[in-house]
Amino acid sequence: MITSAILILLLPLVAFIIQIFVGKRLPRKGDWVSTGAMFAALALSVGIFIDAVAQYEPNNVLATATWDWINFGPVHVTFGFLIDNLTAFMLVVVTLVSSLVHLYSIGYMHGDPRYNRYFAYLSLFSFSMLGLVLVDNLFGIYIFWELVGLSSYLLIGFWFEKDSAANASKKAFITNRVGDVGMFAGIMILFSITGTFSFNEVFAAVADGHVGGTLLTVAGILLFFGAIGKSAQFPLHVWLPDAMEGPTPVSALIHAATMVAAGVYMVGRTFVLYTPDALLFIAYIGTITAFIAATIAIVQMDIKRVLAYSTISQLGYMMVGLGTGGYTAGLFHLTTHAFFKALLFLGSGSVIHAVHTQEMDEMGGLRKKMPITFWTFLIATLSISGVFPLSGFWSKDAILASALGFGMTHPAHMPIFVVLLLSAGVTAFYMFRIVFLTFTGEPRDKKKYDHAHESPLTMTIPLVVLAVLSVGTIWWGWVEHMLVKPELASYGSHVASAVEHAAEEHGVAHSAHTIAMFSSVVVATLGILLSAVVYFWRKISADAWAEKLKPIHTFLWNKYYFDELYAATIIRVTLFKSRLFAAFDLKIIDGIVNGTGRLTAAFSRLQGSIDLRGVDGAVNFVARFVGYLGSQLRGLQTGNIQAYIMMALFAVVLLFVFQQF
Amino acid sequence: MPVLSANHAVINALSILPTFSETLTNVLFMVLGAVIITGLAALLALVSVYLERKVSAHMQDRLGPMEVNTEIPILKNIGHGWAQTLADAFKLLLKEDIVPAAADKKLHLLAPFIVFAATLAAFAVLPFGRNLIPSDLNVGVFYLIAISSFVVVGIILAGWASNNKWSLLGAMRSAAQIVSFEIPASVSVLVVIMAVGSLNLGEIVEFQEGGIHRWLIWRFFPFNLLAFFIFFVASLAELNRAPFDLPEAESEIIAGFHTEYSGMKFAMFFLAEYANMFLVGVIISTLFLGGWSSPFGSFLNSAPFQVFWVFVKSFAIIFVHMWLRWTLPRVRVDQLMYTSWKVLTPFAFVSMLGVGLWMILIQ
Amino acid sequence: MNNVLTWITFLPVIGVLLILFVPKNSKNLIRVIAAVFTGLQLVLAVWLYMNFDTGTAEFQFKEQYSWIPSFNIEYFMGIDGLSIPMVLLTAFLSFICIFASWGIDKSLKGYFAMFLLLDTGMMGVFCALDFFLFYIFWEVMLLPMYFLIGIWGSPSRKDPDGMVRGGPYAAIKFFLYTLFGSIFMLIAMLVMYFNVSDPVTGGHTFNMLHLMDQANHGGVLADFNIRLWIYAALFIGFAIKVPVFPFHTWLPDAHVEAPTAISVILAGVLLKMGTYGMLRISFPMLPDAMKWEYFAYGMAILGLINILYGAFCAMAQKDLKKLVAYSSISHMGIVLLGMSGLTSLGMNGAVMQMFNHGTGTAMLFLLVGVIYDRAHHRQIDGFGGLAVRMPIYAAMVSLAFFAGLGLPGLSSFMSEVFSFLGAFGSELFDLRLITIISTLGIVITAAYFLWTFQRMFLGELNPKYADLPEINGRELFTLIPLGIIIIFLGVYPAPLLDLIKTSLNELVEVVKAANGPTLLGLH
Amino acid sequence: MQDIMFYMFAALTIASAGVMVFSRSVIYSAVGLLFTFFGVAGIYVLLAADFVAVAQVMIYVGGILVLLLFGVMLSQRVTGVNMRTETLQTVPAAIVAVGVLFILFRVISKTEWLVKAKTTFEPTTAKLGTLLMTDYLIPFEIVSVLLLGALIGAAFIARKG
Amino acid sequence: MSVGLNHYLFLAAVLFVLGLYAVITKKNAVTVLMGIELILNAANINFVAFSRYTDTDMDGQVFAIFVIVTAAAAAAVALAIVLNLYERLKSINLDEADSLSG
Repeated sequence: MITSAILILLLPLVAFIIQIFVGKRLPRKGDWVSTGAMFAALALSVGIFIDAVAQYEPNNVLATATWDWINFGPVHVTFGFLIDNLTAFMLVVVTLVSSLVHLYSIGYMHGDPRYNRYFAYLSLFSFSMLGLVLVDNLFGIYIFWELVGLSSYLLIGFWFEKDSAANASKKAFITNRVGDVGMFAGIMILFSITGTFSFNEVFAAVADGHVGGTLLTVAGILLFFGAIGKSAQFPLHVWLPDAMEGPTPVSALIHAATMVAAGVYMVGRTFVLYTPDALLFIAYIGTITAFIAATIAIVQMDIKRVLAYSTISQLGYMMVGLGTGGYTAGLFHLTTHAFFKALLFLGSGSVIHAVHTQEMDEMGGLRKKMPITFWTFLIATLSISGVFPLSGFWSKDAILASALGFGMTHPAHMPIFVVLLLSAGVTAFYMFRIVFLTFTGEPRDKKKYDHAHESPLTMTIPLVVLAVLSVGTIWWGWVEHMLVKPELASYGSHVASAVEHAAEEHGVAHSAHTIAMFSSVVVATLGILLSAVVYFWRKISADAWAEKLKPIHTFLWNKYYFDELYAATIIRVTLFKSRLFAAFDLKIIDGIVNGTGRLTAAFSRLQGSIDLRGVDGAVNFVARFVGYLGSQLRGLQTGNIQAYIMMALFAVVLLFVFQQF
Repeated sequence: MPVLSANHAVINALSILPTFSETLTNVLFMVLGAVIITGLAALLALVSVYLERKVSAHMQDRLGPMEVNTEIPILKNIGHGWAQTLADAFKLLLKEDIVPAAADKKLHLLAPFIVFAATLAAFAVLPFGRNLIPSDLNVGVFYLIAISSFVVVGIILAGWASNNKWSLLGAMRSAAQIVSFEIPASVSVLVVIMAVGSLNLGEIVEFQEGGIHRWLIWRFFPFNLLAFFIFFVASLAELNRAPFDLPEAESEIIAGFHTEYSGMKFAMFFLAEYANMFLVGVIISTLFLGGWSSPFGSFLNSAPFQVFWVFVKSFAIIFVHMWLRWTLPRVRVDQLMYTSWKVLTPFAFVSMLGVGLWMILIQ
Repeated sequence: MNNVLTWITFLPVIGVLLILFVPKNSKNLIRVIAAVFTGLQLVLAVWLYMNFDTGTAEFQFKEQYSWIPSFNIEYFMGIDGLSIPMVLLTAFLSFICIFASWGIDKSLKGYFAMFLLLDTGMMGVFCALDFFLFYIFWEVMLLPMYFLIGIWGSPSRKDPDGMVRGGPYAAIKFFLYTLFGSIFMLIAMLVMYFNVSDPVTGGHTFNMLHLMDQANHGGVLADFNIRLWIYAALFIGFAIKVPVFPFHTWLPDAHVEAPTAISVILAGVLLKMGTYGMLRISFPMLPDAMKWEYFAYGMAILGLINILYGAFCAMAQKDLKKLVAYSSISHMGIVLLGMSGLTSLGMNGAVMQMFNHGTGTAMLFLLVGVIYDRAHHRQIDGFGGLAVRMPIYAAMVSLAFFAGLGLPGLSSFMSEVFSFLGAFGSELFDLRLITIISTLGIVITAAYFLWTFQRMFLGELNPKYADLPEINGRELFTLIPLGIIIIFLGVYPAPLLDLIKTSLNELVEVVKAANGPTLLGLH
Repeated sequence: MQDIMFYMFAALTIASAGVMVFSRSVIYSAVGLLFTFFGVAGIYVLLAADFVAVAQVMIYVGGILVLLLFGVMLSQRVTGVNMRTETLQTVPAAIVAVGVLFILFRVISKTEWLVKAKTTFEPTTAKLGTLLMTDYLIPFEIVSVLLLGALIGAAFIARKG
Repeated sequence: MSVGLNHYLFLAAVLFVLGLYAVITKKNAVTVLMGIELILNAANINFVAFSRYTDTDMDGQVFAIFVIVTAAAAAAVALAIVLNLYERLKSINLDEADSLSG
């Protein structure tokens, strides 16, 4: 099994290396290398998954392996694989979506000048993501975390000739970096206390009480910073919409299905480290994110942007799930979301491929032209809206239940559930808004409509496969059993609060589940209906309402002014600081250095000008005197050897005289 | 203390006194010796001049001076104008001492004295007999060579002081000639010195005593013979005698350095020249021909005969000199130098080398 | 191979002599000679690496001869885990820089002679175990560097602010700065010399091993205050080389005005000498002073300032080379921070960072040189979209940039992370806050590198550079080895770490355990 | 007797040296020199150095002086009696000379010489020869080579052109 | 006061100083050379005098010989130089040979 893991990791890496160096010279520019590697990895992952299913135990650890990697003498850093049920799930999700996206890309990217590079990057991403999933320590996760960020950067900026793409890629990386620094600080705290990076050892140390209290809370929150960055949570969510500048399959793979979910995965993986306070923090962040993103999504007209905000929103859901103790719910939503959101993106990609625009204003009525796309897209929309019995329904419901349960035990935190529920309705609304604006009604841009056509097979097959997976009613039972919330108890815990937290929640879970289910169905239905009224039947004019609610609309249209805020504060301050420091360096510090030199020069000039008569006169006198002396003494240099002899002898006589008397 | 040291000074000064009379006698002896030698030299020079005249005359099949005579009975009968040179000498002594106006008077005066004095000084070491050596120096031979170099200086001074182009040229020629030929001469003297192992002239002669076969000229055959010839030729040149009489060549530079001399000063040059001839004769006979020793071993080897042998041998040499003078034409300057540097000097060294090797290998 | 350190140090001098005999016009011969001798040096360095015993903290390949007996000055060479990476780095970068200098045309002979002389100086500093010898080599470097920057650097020019800048200005600035520091070092050295006794002979000594042994310290060195002063003097001497804020302003000038290869050497090797000196001299000789809280925290805070200040300054630069220069300041701050915690992790991280920064920044400067040779300017905003025109170059730059911003999988990531971790986990000092603030430098570094990359390579291709030639084989030859090292050590740092850790752990233990001179029982 | 001889020779030497030095005519100087050399030779004799004395006469008079005279005559207008040499810096030179003389006198009279007079006159030539061929062989050879070198060098330098 | 070492030394000193004076004051190169010869002679007197009056056997005389010989060599070369000088300057006045004058 470890061999499989190694192979899973190496396959995309090898593909990447082949692609980057010789891809251009390979037949078909080597797309088959990457794709083949990915499918092989998928097969291996499925094998691991089958193993996990075969054993069918909660939180089963299937295999571990560690190698000594960096040996400092007193401190060892190991590298290792940890394959448990969560890993198995994630492996399948990642490899599956990735291989489908590879397949899809063959069609989507056809004819691109940097075709092979694209596949290389995809392979690099797959490698990083799989590594992130497989490693068994914080250090490793951080490394792959960053590498994922790198591949994201490369892929967002794939069409770097566009300034917007270049900007977006930079923004993505730097924003992620901010989160990463927090995460790194968290890792530093944990490491400085436990002296190890390994999950098991850190967990054990936490369980033993070596770490605790505020420090652990701080460490947990800092670790979560990483997730905030990577999973585009408030307030670092701003990069994700911009990241839509990348090719759409990339958006599907990275910015919907896998990478952004890495934050959630990370939190899940290190779940036992989070104290209740930290979890509460996570929950609130998730809530805010979910709501803000959903509201912004209502007004956006760019299809991919809407999907991006939807992703942010859904990631917020996941975080809430985890934060409110719904470990299983959060990770389950991760899985289901991966499939239907990938499907949505690929579907939108198919549309974009057909009409060459991302603006929904210029679409409409595409249902007839692209039936497969339409139907798969609809399935995904239904799923994300939480319509029974599609996969989204189950997972979202679980999260809502978790939130409700948390609210019931801690009434002060009831708003979490309320906001989430509201957001669920909004989600349904804006998702159907997409469907209606894109696929129904009259084509708004006739020319583009005429050119539109169904996408090639390589693109539709993934759609279908993902649609099938989005339906997946059968998921829930498995997941619930296989991904049970890990208790510190299993590490010999005596951290009381965590146990208590879990226990309380357990009690109310059952009742909460039912309430949540019904309320979510109701809210989703309302959202869909409203959407249909506005955009299908057009009973209510969206534009009129936008006019009426102009301030709100503008506010939403401008995404809560986050970018502007950041530009005005953080970026500006940073740039100002950099200019200030540079000027300080050039003017003050270097100025002092040069000033020392100049001062000396100036001082002498001052002296010179003031003392022209006195000192300079003396100087001139000295000079003249020396000159005179020189001209006189020049006579000594007669060239006449006799004079020299005489002088020498004269000196001898003088010496003798002095010596004697 | 000052008193005491003053006393010491007085005592020291007085201590000289006993030696004073001794000193005086020494000085008297020295003066006497000098006078004798000067007289001898002058006499010999006069004789030589007379001989020259006669020899040249007879060689040219004429008589030479025949008239000048005295009223003194015995001498009167000698005839053959024997007093000619004496008369000439008197004439010279009595002549007005003409000094050219442009000449440097002091040097003009000094030059002949230097030449004459140097010649006379050389006589001081000549061995006329076993106990007839005026000053038996350890470095006799060396002294001879050294003292003769004064002559050069005198000649140069004379030539220059005359302020006459011919004189100066002659002086220069003379000097160059003498300096050049001094080298082969010295080297051939060295051959003798090597053979004998002494610089003392007396010892050199004693080395050759016992008959003609012991004369150095025959020893280390043929090297010493070679040295003899070299020395002989070189001595000709040093004496400014034909065929090497370029410094005095009348036809070219009108008698050279003594053109502007007349009277007594000229006489001194003249005398010095002929004294030198005799000197060379004595030296050659001493170095190569056994000096005072009789050619017949101890036969005829008493003191008077020793003087006799010296004179005989010397005048024999002088006769050869005169003979050559009237036989050979004058050489050119380049031939002169050629003779010295490229013939005599190398052969002199060959001779020296030969003797040296001989001594090392055979003895 | 008995005198391998002597050979490795003085091989370039032989090269200099040979070059001096070569006629001025046989340029290729001169280049080849330089390449051959630095190549031989590299071979020797690799030999050293092969034969280096990683199991011991002792000095190896020692050579010890009496040099100036009347002052007990020795010719004492030797290397341990601290020196060997620097020796390798020096040999490697020198070799590469010969090729980077291939295009130098202006009095080539002098250039290569100076370069080789510089090489000897650098190598000597890392090999010397006699303080006096160390000082000599330290100063020997100065002069060739002065000429290399002054003559072969950019010509003098008048900037808009009225300052006359350019190669000569930078050279004299560099020279005066370093000399200023050297004076402090000299004073400290002499004070130590006169107060340390050789345990065998009892005389004064420059022998570093004796200087390190606290039992030998006597005289005024027994006074803790004096020790603090000496430490401070040494610190200033070394800080100027690092360079530590506020002694850093020579660096941007020198780097910018120097020719490419010299910038590489400056950033790749010379900067390391400062921190090397601290680790080789200040720490083990005056451990108690180093552990004095104000100094320890001061060092960490200076590290922090270097990191953030350097990064901010870099961000504001318009000149690419200046940006890289400031990034060096920032990165050297990490070394300082890593050292200041006195932990195995931090110390190893710091030394790894020295090596990795050497390779990384070398690559950066080489790359700057590549574009400068083509476009004849370095204004970041003057480019744009070059990635289309020069994909391989862009890839190389991105590799170097990512190495600079500490991307995992590239070498500097490892060293940065462990420097931070080491400082954070320091047991003697609480550097946690400082470290966490320092980590913000990572973000800023990422920001300016990516921003720069975007401005130069992304977006529309600047039509001015539509026919800019792609990077050529010779340039790639200099870059690819560096790239390979960067990636290799990023994935698997053990070869480097194994080399250094024994010595450095020992150093940490020694400094930690030391209490200053025992004779007075101070502290 | 010896003392008188000494004083005579000393007087001759110094007087002629004075002539040599103070004469304005080069030739007079040369003549003065001639007598100086002669006087010095006499001094040598008094010092029981007969070989040196003779060598002095032979080389100085026969060699050097002749050379000097040649030098004078080759480098002047040949027939001009006015062969004058001018002097310069006579006053300072005199001061210096007197100073040096004073120093020398003082040194000579102040020094305690380790005098051990030898009373005997003995021939020196053989001894000198032995010394030259034994103890001083190498200097002797070197001087020989030096002479050769000087000879060739002089000939070369004096050559026209 | 019988004649002793000091007398010879005094004589030599006087000779030396005279030579020195000649060397310093004379313009004519040949005269200067003569002065030098005087100096050498003075030195030689010292050599021989010491040879006679002190324990050093014959060494002084040997040195005197060497001095004489080298003086000859020096004179030869010096005169060659003088002649050369005359060739160039048409004068052998040393104060005219002052190319090194400042």
